Amino acid sequence: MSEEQPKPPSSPPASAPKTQPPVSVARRHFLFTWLGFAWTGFAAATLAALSTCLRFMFPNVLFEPNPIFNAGKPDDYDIGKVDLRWKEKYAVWLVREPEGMYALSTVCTHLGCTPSWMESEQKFKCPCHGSGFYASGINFEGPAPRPLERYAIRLGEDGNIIVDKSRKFQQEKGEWNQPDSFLYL
Amino acid sequence: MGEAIKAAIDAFASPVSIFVGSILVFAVFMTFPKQCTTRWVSAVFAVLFLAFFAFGLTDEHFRGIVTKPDNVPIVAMLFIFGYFTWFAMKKAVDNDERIAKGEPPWEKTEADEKVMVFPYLIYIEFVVALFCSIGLVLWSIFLKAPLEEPANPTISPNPSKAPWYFLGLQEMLVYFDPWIAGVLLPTFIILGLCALPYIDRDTKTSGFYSYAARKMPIMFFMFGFWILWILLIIVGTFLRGPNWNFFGPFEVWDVHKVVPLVNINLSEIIFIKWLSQGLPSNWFLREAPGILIVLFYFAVPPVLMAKTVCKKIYEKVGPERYGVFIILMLMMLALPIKMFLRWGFNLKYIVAIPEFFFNI
Amino acid sequence: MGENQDKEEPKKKSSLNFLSRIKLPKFSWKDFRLKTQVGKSMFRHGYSDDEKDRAMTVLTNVFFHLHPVRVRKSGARFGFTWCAGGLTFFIFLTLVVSGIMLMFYYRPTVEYAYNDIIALREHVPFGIMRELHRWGAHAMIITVWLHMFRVFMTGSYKPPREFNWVIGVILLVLTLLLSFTGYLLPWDQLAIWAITVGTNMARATPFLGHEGPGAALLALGDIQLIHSGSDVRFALLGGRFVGEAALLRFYILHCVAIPVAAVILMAVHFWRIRKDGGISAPL
Amino acid sequence: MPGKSPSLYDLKKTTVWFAISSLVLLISLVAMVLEDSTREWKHWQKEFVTYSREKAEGELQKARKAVDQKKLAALEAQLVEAHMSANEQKSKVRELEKETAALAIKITQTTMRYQNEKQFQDSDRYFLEEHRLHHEDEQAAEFAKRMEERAPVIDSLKRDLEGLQAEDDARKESINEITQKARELTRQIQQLTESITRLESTVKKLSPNVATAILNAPMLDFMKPTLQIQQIVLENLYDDYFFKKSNKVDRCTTCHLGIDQTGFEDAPKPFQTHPRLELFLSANSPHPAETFGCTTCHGGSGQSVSFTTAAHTPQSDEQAAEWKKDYGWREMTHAISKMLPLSYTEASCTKCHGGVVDVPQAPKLAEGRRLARTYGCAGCHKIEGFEKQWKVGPSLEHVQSKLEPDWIIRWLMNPKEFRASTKMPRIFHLENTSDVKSAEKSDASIAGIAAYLMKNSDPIALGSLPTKGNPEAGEALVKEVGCLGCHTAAGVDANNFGPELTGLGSKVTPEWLYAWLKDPKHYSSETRMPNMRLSNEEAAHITAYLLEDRNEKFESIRLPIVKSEVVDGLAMMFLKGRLRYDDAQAKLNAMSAQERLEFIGEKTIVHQGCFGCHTIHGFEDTKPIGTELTDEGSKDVHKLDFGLIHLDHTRQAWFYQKLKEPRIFDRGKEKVYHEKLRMPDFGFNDDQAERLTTFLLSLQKEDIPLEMSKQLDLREQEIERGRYLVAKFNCQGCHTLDGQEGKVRKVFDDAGNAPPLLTGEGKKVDGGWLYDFLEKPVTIRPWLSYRMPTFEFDEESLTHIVRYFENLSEVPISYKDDTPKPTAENIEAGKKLFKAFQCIKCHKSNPEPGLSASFLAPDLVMTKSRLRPDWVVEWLMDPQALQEGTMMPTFFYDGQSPMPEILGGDALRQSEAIRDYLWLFNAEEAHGAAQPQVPQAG
Amino acid sequence: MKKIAKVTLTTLFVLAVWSASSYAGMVSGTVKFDGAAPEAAVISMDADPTCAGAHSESVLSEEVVVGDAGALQNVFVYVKEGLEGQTFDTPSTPVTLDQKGCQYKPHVFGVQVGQPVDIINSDPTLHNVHGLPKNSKEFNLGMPIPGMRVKRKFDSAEVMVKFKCDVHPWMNAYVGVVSHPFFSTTGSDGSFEIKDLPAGSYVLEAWHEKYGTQTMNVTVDDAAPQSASFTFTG
Repeated sequence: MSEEQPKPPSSPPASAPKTQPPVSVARRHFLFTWLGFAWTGFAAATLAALSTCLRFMFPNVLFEPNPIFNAGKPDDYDIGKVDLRWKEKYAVWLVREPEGMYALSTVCTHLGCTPSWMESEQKFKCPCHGSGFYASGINFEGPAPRPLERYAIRLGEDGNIIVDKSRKFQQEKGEWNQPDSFLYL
Repeated sequence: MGEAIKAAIDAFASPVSIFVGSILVFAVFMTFPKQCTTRWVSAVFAVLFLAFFAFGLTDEHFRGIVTKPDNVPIVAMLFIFGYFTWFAMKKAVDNDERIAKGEPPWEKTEADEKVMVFPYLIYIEFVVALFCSIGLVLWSIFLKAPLEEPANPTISPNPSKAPWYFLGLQEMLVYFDPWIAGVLLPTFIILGLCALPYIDRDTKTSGFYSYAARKMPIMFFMFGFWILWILLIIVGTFLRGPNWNFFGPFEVWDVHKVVPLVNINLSEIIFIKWLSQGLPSNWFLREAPGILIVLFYFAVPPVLMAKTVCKKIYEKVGPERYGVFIILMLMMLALPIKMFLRWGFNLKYIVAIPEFFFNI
Repeated sequence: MGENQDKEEPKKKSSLNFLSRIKLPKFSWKDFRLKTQVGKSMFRHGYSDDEKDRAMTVLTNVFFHLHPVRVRKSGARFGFTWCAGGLTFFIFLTLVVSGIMLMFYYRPTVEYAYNDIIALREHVPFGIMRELHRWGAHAMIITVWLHMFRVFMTGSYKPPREFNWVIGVILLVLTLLLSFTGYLLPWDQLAIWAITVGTNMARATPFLGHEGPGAALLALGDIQLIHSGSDVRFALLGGRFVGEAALLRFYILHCVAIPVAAVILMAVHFWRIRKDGGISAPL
Repeated sequence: MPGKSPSLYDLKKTTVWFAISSLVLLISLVAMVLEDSTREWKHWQKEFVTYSREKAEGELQKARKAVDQKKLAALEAQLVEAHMSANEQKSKVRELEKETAALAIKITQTTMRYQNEKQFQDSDRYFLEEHRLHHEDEQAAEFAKRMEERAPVIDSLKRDLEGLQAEDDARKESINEITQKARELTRQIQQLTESITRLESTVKKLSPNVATAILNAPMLDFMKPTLQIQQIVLENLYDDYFFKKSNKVDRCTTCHLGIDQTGFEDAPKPFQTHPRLELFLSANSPHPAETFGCTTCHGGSGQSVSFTTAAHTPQSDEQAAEWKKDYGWREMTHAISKMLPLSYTEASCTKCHGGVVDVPQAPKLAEGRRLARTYGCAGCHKIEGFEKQWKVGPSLEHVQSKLEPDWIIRWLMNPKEFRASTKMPRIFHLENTSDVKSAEKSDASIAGIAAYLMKNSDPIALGSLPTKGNPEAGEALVKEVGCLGCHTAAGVDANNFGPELTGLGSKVTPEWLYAWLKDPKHYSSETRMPNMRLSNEEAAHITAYLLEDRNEKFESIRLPIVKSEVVDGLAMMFLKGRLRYDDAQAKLNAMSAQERLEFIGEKTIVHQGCFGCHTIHGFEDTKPIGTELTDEGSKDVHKLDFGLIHLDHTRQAWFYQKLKEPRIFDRGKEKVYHEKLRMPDFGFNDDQAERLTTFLLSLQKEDIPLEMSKQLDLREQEIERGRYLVAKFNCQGCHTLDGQEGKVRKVFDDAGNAPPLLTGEGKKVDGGWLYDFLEKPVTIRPWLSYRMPTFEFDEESLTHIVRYFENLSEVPISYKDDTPKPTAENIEAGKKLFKAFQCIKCHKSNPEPGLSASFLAPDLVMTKSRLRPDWVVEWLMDPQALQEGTMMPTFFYDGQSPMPEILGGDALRQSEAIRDYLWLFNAEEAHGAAQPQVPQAG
Repeated sequence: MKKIAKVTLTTLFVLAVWSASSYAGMVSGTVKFDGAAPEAAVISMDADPTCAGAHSESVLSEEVVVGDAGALQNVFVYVKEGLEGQTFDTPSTPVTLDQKGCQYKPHVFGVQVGQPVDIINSDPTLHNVHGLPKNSKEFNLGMPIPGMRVKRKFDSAEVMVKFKCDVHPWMNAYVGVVSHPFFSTTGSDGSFEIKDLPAGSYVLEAWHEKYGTQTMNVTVDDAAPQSASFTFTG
């Protein structure tokens, strides 16, 4: 539409009287007229109203499970095993290795499906598009563009494992070296 | 006998064969529209199609997928669109013949006469609406709306599929990252459709069925609609099984099917395979070749084409319109290009910057 | 519709003569239409087969007057229009009616939604309304695509109808969104995963999705501004995953927001058909 | 076109209006945004940030001071040195790094190839299996061949990979070695300054900065606000919205930010730490916040995030005024659940802790329940869970043998006149019956009751006293024999379980008292007063002592004159309730004056519900008169009659007022005599009223899901059954038991003379022995003057008590014979040790009188029948561990025996040897052992 | 001599400035009993012949022992306030508590936290040492063999901790457990002496078994020993 107007040079300017000064001056002038104020104010008010509507769509509280949860004592986990007990409630796999533990997100990095742990093949396999991940979370097959994310994990004062899902660590950003991405035991 | 045919079809079926086959059929149809719309040829097509379908329905698996309540509309759509494409092309070819003979298109002959809306038009609408109602009621009686297990966020079905009309997009995800397949391409489809009348503005060729008069737009549109949309929906719905693996139409969807996915990024090909180096740690350096290729794709062909193949168009519509047109076209072609790169070279991403979720 | 019967009425009268023997109170439709104040007030046109009254039928009926009084012969041909647009509108109306009916029984909460669908299947009188609604939705998508296909094939998108084409494209998108949002409401596995897969694409929206390219650049120091709790998908779902809030939001979008937008645009679309010169024809 | 149609008004002027309205609209929208983003809770969160920053700054300063600067400097110097020495090997490191980089490429390449091959292998395996399944042997063979060919490739690739990895590891290891020292030192430095670093980052995080300001800015605060509403969604607890229940959501922690953290004990008001963190909120406590939230106990609107709407309830008017001033508080008039004032919070415990005698850790509620039990609320009011409640007043079945009618009349006039501490409430002559007419009626009623009781009670046989009795000896006996375990007497106030023993001379006859002391069950079969097994002389002495005290003032109370017309009026009033006037009159006329008196007495007993506390002939099955209190704590406030009294319309205010002044809600009302409020005046003090209010508030029915409420297991149920009996018979009046100190023990200067501690008794003594002992007590500690009385428990109660003790000590039911099977060696050793440790010095079989109790310990002859063998060993090893403060010393300090030559000096074996010896120990042995007083030299 | 003193003083001053603590201060004084001394009760040891046999004369209670000129024995004097936050080395030399003639010797004494108390049974009879601290763990040790020794430590400061023997109820002793070495017990002349107290102001407390406690403020400097006297009245 907008392209339409400048195109035909021959069409007579019906709306713009010829008496108007050059465009730039007119614009500046327009801003300081009542009409300018009026439209600016109206536009701003409309914008404000629209943005309040947009803000309205983001609630201040969520009825979702607390992202920080207590996962019990490290001794409850078998070394070398991917633990599935928090998968349903918190969407987290806890993997216990000889030197420590880490918490893997159960969200496939491709399109957010939930992969399943294949104990015999020692890999996570996503049912949606077939992405595969090692127990470490590294992707090795399928369309997943990057490894599974890890969540912050630490030992609470009472010796319980605290998993904080609000903090994520991504391997491709080199974040798996950060202190809370791996719990040394 | 039947099993052997099924096995042969299954063995032959692959994204590549289906795509290439469809493009071939499409090319034939577009090149020889007159011949293809003759009664005999179309009858053969129709019979072949129906025969395949009838044959397919004898197969339990095929029947299961095709008659899945939510897939029925796709089947219906196939028949409807098949018929109407033929119908439109038939009319177009007829008109083209008339124009070639110097006669006005058929619509022109009736365009100047006006008829009373009441009752003529309203009657048609009324009856059509009644037929439509009949159709809906019967459909509803014979086919129950699906209802599966209650929603369970922890168990994702394998495969998880979007509603059928978005399966084209989901199929694109095989070749592109979500931000392209799910956001960029749909946006461009919408924008492209919107831009259409502002690029193709020739009012002389409007208001009647014709192929000759609008060869280019129809070809592009049909390619986009049939090959890049309907075909992808068919593949995504009927031929994608567990783990989004490809399955032939008669192949049982086996969850355990393993297909090697040995895709590799362009940067890996260049740096590791060809240069035998490690990947540069700087992402920009690492992806520079890919970025260059993409920039090249969007910068050079338009200029070249403007001077050669599309010279006429360029002159006709001017630089702005040409620019919009060519970008849309390149976007559209990007999909088959990426498909062929994937099939041919196992290329995963041309540009892969997972650090910024930026993969092409 | 009433008019159709009107016309037949006088002819049929003779054949129904035997009825008058059963001494029914005499009632003449024609008299009612032309002589009583009630009849006159309801119909603002005469009662004969002439062009004037036919024209008046269209002009004075709020529903018919979407149409002009006369149309080009070519444009009225079913072979030209396939009646796809009209059909789409008709299916839309069907969906509105069946949808409103369904709303009487359906509650968009995670504890009830699935139950209510089961209720429709099991015991609600004419629970088939759900099938009508679902298949109607699918049919509407097909007819919308068909309508677009037809308009394209006849080159009817060209000036002066280009703006109406754009509106049509938007209506097409709205139709898809209507169907998509409705897909979640049964709250079964099919629904939740289709919507999960569908909306996950929104995560990859450039800048606005938390897994979209460029989102990482919107940060204050080491605080990521766009994350799974503040991106465009969150606004759509009202949560980080498809849950209770998403169900409600999709319900509102499906039942109120998108239909209202679609109705407004449809009005413009229909109005523009007439303003842009009716159904297209060769120049 | 322009100029043709007329203009309506000046467009320019309208434009001005357009501009103004646009701007004003914009301003109003901005105001709306501001209003939305400045909320009360944000203020508190900001305050909390400030407070915690200041706190962290203070801690930081302390931490900085605490760091050992010298050590730090030394470490840093070492680190520099370590870096220097590492730098010397820099070229080597660089070399190694280059090699690892080269290796990395090889590894990547090999990995890729390996993975490729492996994937093809996996895929081929699938197809091989598929083809095999369908008996397509040709294709199967094809795939099998392919796999066979590929297998060695994969193997070699894997080996290559492993080799490369090993090389890589070796190089990384050597690099590590070089930098080892520096890293170790860095770690040490970090450790040393860890708290500083942590606190510094905390302070920095809490300091105001641009980023936080942006994150919390209006409209932008959806992204990652630092100020956020905190909420706990309780999965198994619900708010009842009548049509439906909805999960409880508590947002209290939005403002009470420090409530579940230690370190905020001294913080200002909303931030304070919860005072009982070990019991509530913390994850390891029995009531973690995640599961129980806040409003479950405290009440109030958990979802609210402002002071007023959260329905905070002030403790007092002063606090209300303060809140109004500080927080703009006002009362939520239409709230469904208001917070309980802090003083009544314990009332919520019973929501989940039902079926117990006392809720653990809820002292006020426990006290309230105890009061309810001892004052016999359940006598008049039906309360679920109190059905087994005993009658708190004495039985009046034989009252004519005990009391004079005049005494009864004086008593009923005002029981407190006779005994200030009595639990008998005043029933007559209270606020609403103090006018002359009512008083006359009350007097008549009292006389009627006395007449009725005299007539309707049976006499019992009373013997005469064998001797006159010596009051002084009696006083000593009262103090020594154990009366003080229940009664306040002889000027000692340790217990108020039984009636205070004053003024008895004005009340009962010596014959009755003597008979009562000798055998309480003779007078009243249901009495809880146990038999003290007093000898005739002892009983006579005590009788003499107790009857010495007279209440002259009480005796001088003038008996009211009962007018016959008042009696008739009352009788008519009662009769008219059932009969027509004429019939009533006829019936009245048929009665004699005495009969009329007895008639109104009977009716008054019915009307006032005396039988709720006393057993009275003729009222065995009469239903109690009070309102049922089972749901009183959740009773609709509108159902409570506040009368004309100005009072907060809350349950707690009403209960408190009712308890303090039971008749107050009649004030200003016009009622006929028998319609007036009847709740008697117990004379509760403020504390008692508050405790009882807590108790009443605790009587609520809320549907708490089973998994959330405390379910008693079998053991706990048995304990509760025992606790009921312990409460009923006041065991803790004498014994320390179940975590409660024996009340009478404080009277004793010498703890050795006090009734024994029963902590761990179940583990200590044999269950069968305990059963016998409780049934028929025997002397264990002859030096004690206190006697274990004979309670005459029935079999069921005995079993319950024994199981109670065993369960408290977690003794499992066992049918194993646990008698020790001693060896000769053990017996010999045991005997030696027994001598060496001079056990007999304290554990004398027949102690000489006059010795201090501390000198004495139980007779060891009893051991084998009384004690559990395992316990004896444990006891000998370390008595303090079992009973802190015991006078039994340990001979095995720190598990070492002082007699290394016996049994290899093994403390455990020696203990067992002593135990084994004790199982053979009998009276002769005891006698023999007591003889040689000179200990052996060790 | 003067020179030396000067040098010493200067050094001390420097040291004081340097370390802010100099160990030169001394507080000494006497504790007196005002009024007529109460007559000491006679302890009957008849219950245990061994005990009775150990004494030829009648044994007097040690609860109140008043010497010449009202000198009050067995008063425990220690620095109560003024040393907060400082730590002192724990001596390893034990303090001896003897049980002799069925009496504790000494009757009142002081010990530092962590310093061992060496408890001896010198009697040929059974004693049990029952320590009743509130801040540390209670203990009750039977000592059946003559000459037995046992060491015990206290984990935290407490004034005073009572010892008793449950076999011989008349036996008791009191120990003041403090966290620093600045304490003293009055002897038969009623005098006490606290040495090496760093300069500063302190609160002294005197404790007596029967007459309770008294406190006094003292300021200690390096110049001269400070004197402090307490007087208890009956």
